[in-house]
Amino acid sequence: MKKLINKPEDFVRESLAGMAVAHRDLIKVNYEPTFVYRADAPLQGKVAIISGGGSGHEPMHSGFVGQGMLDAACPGEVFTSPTPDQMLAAAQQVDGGAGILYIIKNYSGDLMNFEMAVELAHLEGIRAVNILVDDDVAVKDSLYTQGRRGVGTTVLAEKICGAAADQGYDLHQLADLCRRVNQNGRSMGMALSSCTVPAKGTPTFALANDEIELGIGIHGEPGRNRISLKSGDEITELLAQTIINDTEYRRTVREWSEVKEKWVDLELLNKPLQKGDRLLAFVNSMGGTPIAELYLVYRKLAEICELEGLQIVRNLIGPYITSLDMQGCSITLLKLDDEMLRLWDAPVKTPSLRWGV
Amino acid sequence: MKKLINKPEDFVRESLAGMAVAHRDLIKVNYEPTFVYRADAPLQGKVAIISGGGSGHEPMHSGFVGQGMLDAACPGEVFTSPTPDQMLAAAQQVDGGAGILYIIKNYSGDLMNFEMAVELAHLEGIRAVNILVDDDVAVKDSLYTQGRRGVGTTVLAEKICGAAADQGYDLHQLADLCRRVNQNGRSMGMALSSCTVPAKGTPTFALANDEIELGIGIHGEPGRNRISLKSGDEITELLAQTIINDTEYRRTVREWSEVKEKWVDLELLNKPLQKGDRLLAFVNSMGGTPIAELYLVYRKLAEICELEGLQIVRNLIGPYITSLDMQGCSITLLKLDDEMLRLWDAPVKTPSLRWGV
Amino acid sequence: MVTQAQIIEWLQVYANVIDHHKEELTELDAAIGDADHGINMERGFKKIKTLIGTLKGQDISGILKTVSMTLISSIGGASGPLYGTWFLRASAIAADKEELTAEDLLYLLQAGLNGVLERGKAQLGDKTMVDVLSPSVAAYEQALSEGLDVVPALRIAVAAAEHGLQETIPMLAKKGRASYLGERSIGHQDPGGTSAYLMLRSLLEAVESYKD
Amino acid sequence: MVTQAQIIEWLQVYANVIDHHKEELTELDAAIGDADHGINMERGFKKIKTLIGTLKGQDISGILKTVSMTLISSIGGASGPLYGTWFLRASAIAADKEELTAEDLLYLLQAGLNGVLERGKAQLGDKTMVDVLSPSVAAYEQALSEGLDVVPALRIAVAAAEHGLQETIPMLAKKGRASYLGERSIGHQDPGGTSAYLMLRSLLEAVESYKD
Ligand SMILES: Nc1ncnc2c1ncn2[C@@H]1O[C@H](COP(=O)(O)OP(=O)(O)O)[C@@H](O)[C@H]1O
Ligand SMILES: Nc1ncnc2c1ncn2[C@@H]1O[C@H](COP(=O)(O)OP(=O)(O)O)[C@@H](O)[C@H]1O
Ligand SMILES: [Mg+2]
Ligand SMILES: [Mg+2]
Ligand SMILES: [Mg+2]
Ligand SMILES: [Mg+2]
Repeated sequence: MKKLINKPEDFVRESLAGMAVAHRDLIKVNYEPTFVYRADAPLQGKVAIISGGGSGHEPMHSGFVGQGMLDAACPGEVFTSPTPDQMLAAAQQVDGGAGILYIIKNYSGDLMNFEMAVELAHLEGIRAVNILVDDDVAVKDSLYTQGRRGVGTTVLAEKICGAAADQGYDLHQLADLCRRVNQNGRSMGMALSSCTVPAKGTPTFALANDEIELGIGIHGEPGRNRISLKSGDEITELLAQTIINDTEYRRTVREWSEVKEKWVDLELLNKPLQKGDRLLAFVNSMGGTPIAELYLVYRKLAEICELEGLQIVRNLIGPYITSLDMQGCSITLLKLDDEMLRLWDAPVKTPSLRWGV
Repeated sequence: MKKLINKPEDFVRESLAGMAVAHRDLIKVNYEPTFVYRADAPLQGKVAIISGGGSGHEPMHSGFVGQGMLDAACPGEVFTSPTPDQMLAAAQQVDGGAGILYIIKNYSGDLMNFEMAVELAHLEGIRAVNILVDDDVAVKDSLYTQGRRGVGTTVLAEKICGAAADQGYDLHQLADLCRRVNQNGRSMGMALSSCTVPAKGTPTFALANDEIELGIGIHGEPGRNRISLKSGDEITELLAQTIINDTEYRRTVREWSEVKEKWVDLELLNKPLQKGDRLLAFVNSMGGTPIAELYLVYRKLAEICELEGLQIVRNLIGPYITSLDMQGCSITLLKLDDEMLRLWDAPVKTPSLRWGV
Repeated sequence: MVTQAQIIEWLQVYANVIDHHKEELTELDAAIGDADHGINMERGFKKIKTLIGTLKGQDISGILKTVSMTLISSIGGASGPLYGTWFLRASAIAADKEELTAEDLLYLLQAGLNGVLERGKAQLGDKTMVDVLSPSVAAYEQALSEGLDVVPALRIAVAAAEHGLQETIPMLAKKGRASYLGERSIGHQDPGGTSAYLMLRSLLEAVESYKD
Repeated sequence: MVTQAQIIEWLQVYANVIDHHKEELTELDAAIGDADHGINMERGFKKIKTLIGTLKGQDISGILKTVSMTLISSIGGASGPLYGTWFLRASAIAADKEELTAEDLLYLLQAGLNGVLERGKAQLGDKTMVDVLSPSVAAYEQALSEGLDVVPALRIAVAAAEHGLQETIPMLAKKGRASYLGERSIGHQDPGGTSAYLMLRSLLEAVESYKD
């Protein structure tokens, strides 16, 4: 394994330490328990947004802490969900009295740890709700699996909800918005090469020189199928068409109900994309793929959307939700309404996403 | 070779096409000859800044075209200097009557092509001067080599001069500023792995599993030495100390003299860094190294600078001047004066660098 | 009877077992998960080891609560909240008890299992630790009903756990990361089931061998 | 005498030679440069090939000027401006000439070399195309002074070029990308020198074999 790291067990902490000195004006880092938070938190009266998950997906989430996006991020070990004490401590640090929206990617570990965090927050008298992101169309059914994984839409949900929180949305409105963003986002990724987890030291999976993995998850989880190497255009076509042709997706999620003051099971339904839909197109690098290749993918994606009668009105292109050094990319298509569009355009000032300020 | 590309010979064009559709509001792309230019060019009365070089270093330079940075960029084939006709056509497109500053990285191909472009511009009645960036301390002497290569400082010079041009600097002032930025910038890079040029299809050089290349250039040119794999901290130490301990560097460069209306040879001298200097610290990914590792490097770099009595007042961390999919990083330390600092902070709005707007 | 000292011994034995099986657990997770289960468990139980000294001054319920909190805040992933919940529920059962009778231990094992079921929502046959915990609780209960005491009943429970663990191999995973593999999850032993089996085996070892 | 038709033939021959040696030139450049010299030259001369038809209607000077402009705008890198300048200067020498005498050819080769020297600032021994062009011009001049005609003089020039090319192998590069290699550039043949040798050899071949 060749990486710019020291001891694998120090990687997360040392990387965060670098972020902390690099972006003193924007963020602070707390250790034991570990969380990254806005330098100016808490903001009285504003709902605080907290996300988190295993490390190794940088800049997500820590790089999105700041004005107009997250109030705090809880990084776990590499590819390992953070723990409830981190999430609670972060909530205590950033709560401005208007409650906490936890944005959670749908992985069994993240789910359970964040659920415990919500319970702990309530015990401490902090209002908190959890909204799940489960947008990975590579996972077909929700009955026989943990359900769709949370991937690219997470970044977009954090930006859009961050702007909304800034503009004074209350906890209930924010939860609704976040759920809506999730229900309108779809992603699919692919890998040209495996990532290598520092603590393990060897590639997570093996791909031959002429193989790629389609539908890969952001932890190197196996995808839909392993196929022979294809051209950039063909790969884009495969990813884009799977997303565009994705049919209704129905599943049950568990959310904390502020009204009922208990966990409730919610049945959610994603509707397929339709001609005329306005999209945010997000082409993401898995970490080891340079931006020039992403533009090549975007070019083809724009062509396909045009042919399909889908209108790309915004885009995001770059390494935003990565899988360590994995080579490959993912595409996320988020159907936008006027409200989401306005919130997407709103100012944001974080280490890794910045405009309008 | 596994990349998200189609035919290697179409890579540059297709990637640019993606940029063009992705950033319609900021840039336009011209083909035959190929150049990228500000959507709102020409700006009357403003000096236009044009840079360019081989492709494969994205986002540099095309990703830096826009308000507060470049007016145009001329991308060559991968790792191959662009041609004078591109540079001339770009000049004709963006000249606002106040002349052109060509920012050129010191490679024999770039040098010669841009010199021809300067000559051609004059024939067309366009004022044009060329300023060289030669900041790679891995190249020790200038007598027995082509001189130091132009690397990381290029990005910083483009930002700083772009802001100055926005603020009304004339061609002469801009040339002086750009020369000063170059004379105060020093860089050094390293590779964990080789890049693969699409047209060649195999890695440019071979590194064993326990080897790294120190002092690598951005085209995979061999560095100072090949050493056994070291920890992130040790690597940072090696890069940083080489830059910090770099002594006076003297060389002759050829610039177009507007006064004498001919080529003149200029002797330039870089003075070593001194305790108390204020720095912009730039930690750059070679393309395949994720940002979490860059932060780990930055952490150590900040520590070293503090110990050395050097004061980091600004930083830039990310993949800005890359070498295709190469894994590794480079460090650039730019000594700032008040003017440069102010210009660095000025608004910029380009596909890949954006703040304050 | 299970004494406070035996509980401490159990934690010590299990922590060492995890240390020795770290690689094996991670390899199992590499096959159908994300290659960190051994690393996760080791992170948690390394912490427990450093706490053994302070644990010695607490009663059984307090010990189990501290273990729960420690695991919850140091393991992360799926196994952190699951084992954390297991110990939390176990702690509640042991409240105000100096020692645990054979029956107390049954309630403790049941409570732990129920905690895991509530937290993780897995069902029997989903290829998770439930497939190890659940049959072992049933076997222990059956053994008690047949009049056996702690040690022989635990022996039967561990045997059932081992059998349950073997049975995870042909299962198709429906919970956790392994579920994304679909058919490809078949033929591999569940990592979390493996650590759960080791936990019960360590308990038996401690209770069997450690007399104070 | 060198005729317009022979100049065209030369360009055709050279374009084919570049095509055949594309890989070899790139491999040479991989060893001490950036692995693109063959690709660069081929990009330029593929363009020339497509222009042959239109070149046929021009005089020698016009042909060489078009070649120059085409190479300058399609090769890029270091070799683009160098070969572009070579042909530009050659074109100036051929101005208003229907055919080139042996002496005209000397001036042409000299002018080309001088253009390369001015553009690239390399000196003899720096391990560049100069180490091939320079001795061949000298040899051609010497041959003329000994009374030889175009073809035998060119033969001697090509032999000198080949010799010069061999001599680049032990040289330490001081210009171009290879210079960054320092000592490690020793032992490799210069790619630009190789393409320059092939250019002269193609000229000889065209003049020797093509009579109209
Ligand atoms: N919903 C669940 N219910 C019960 N056990 C589960 C559940 N999800 C995962 N597990 C158990 O957790 C184990 C994986 O733990 P670990 O690798 O530490 O966490 P992660 O999957 O987050 O990386 C699985 O082998 C399985 O036994
Ligand atoms: N300054 C120079 N003067 C003369 N020839 C040069 C000079 N720099 C480079 N060359 C020639 O150019 C060749 C390399 O050309 P090429 O690979 O096409 O360009 P690049 O080095 O830009 O990739 C070298 O082998 C050398 O012969
Ligand atoms: Mg994990
Ligand atoms: Mg080149
Ligand atoms: Mg795991
Ligand atoms: Mg070359």
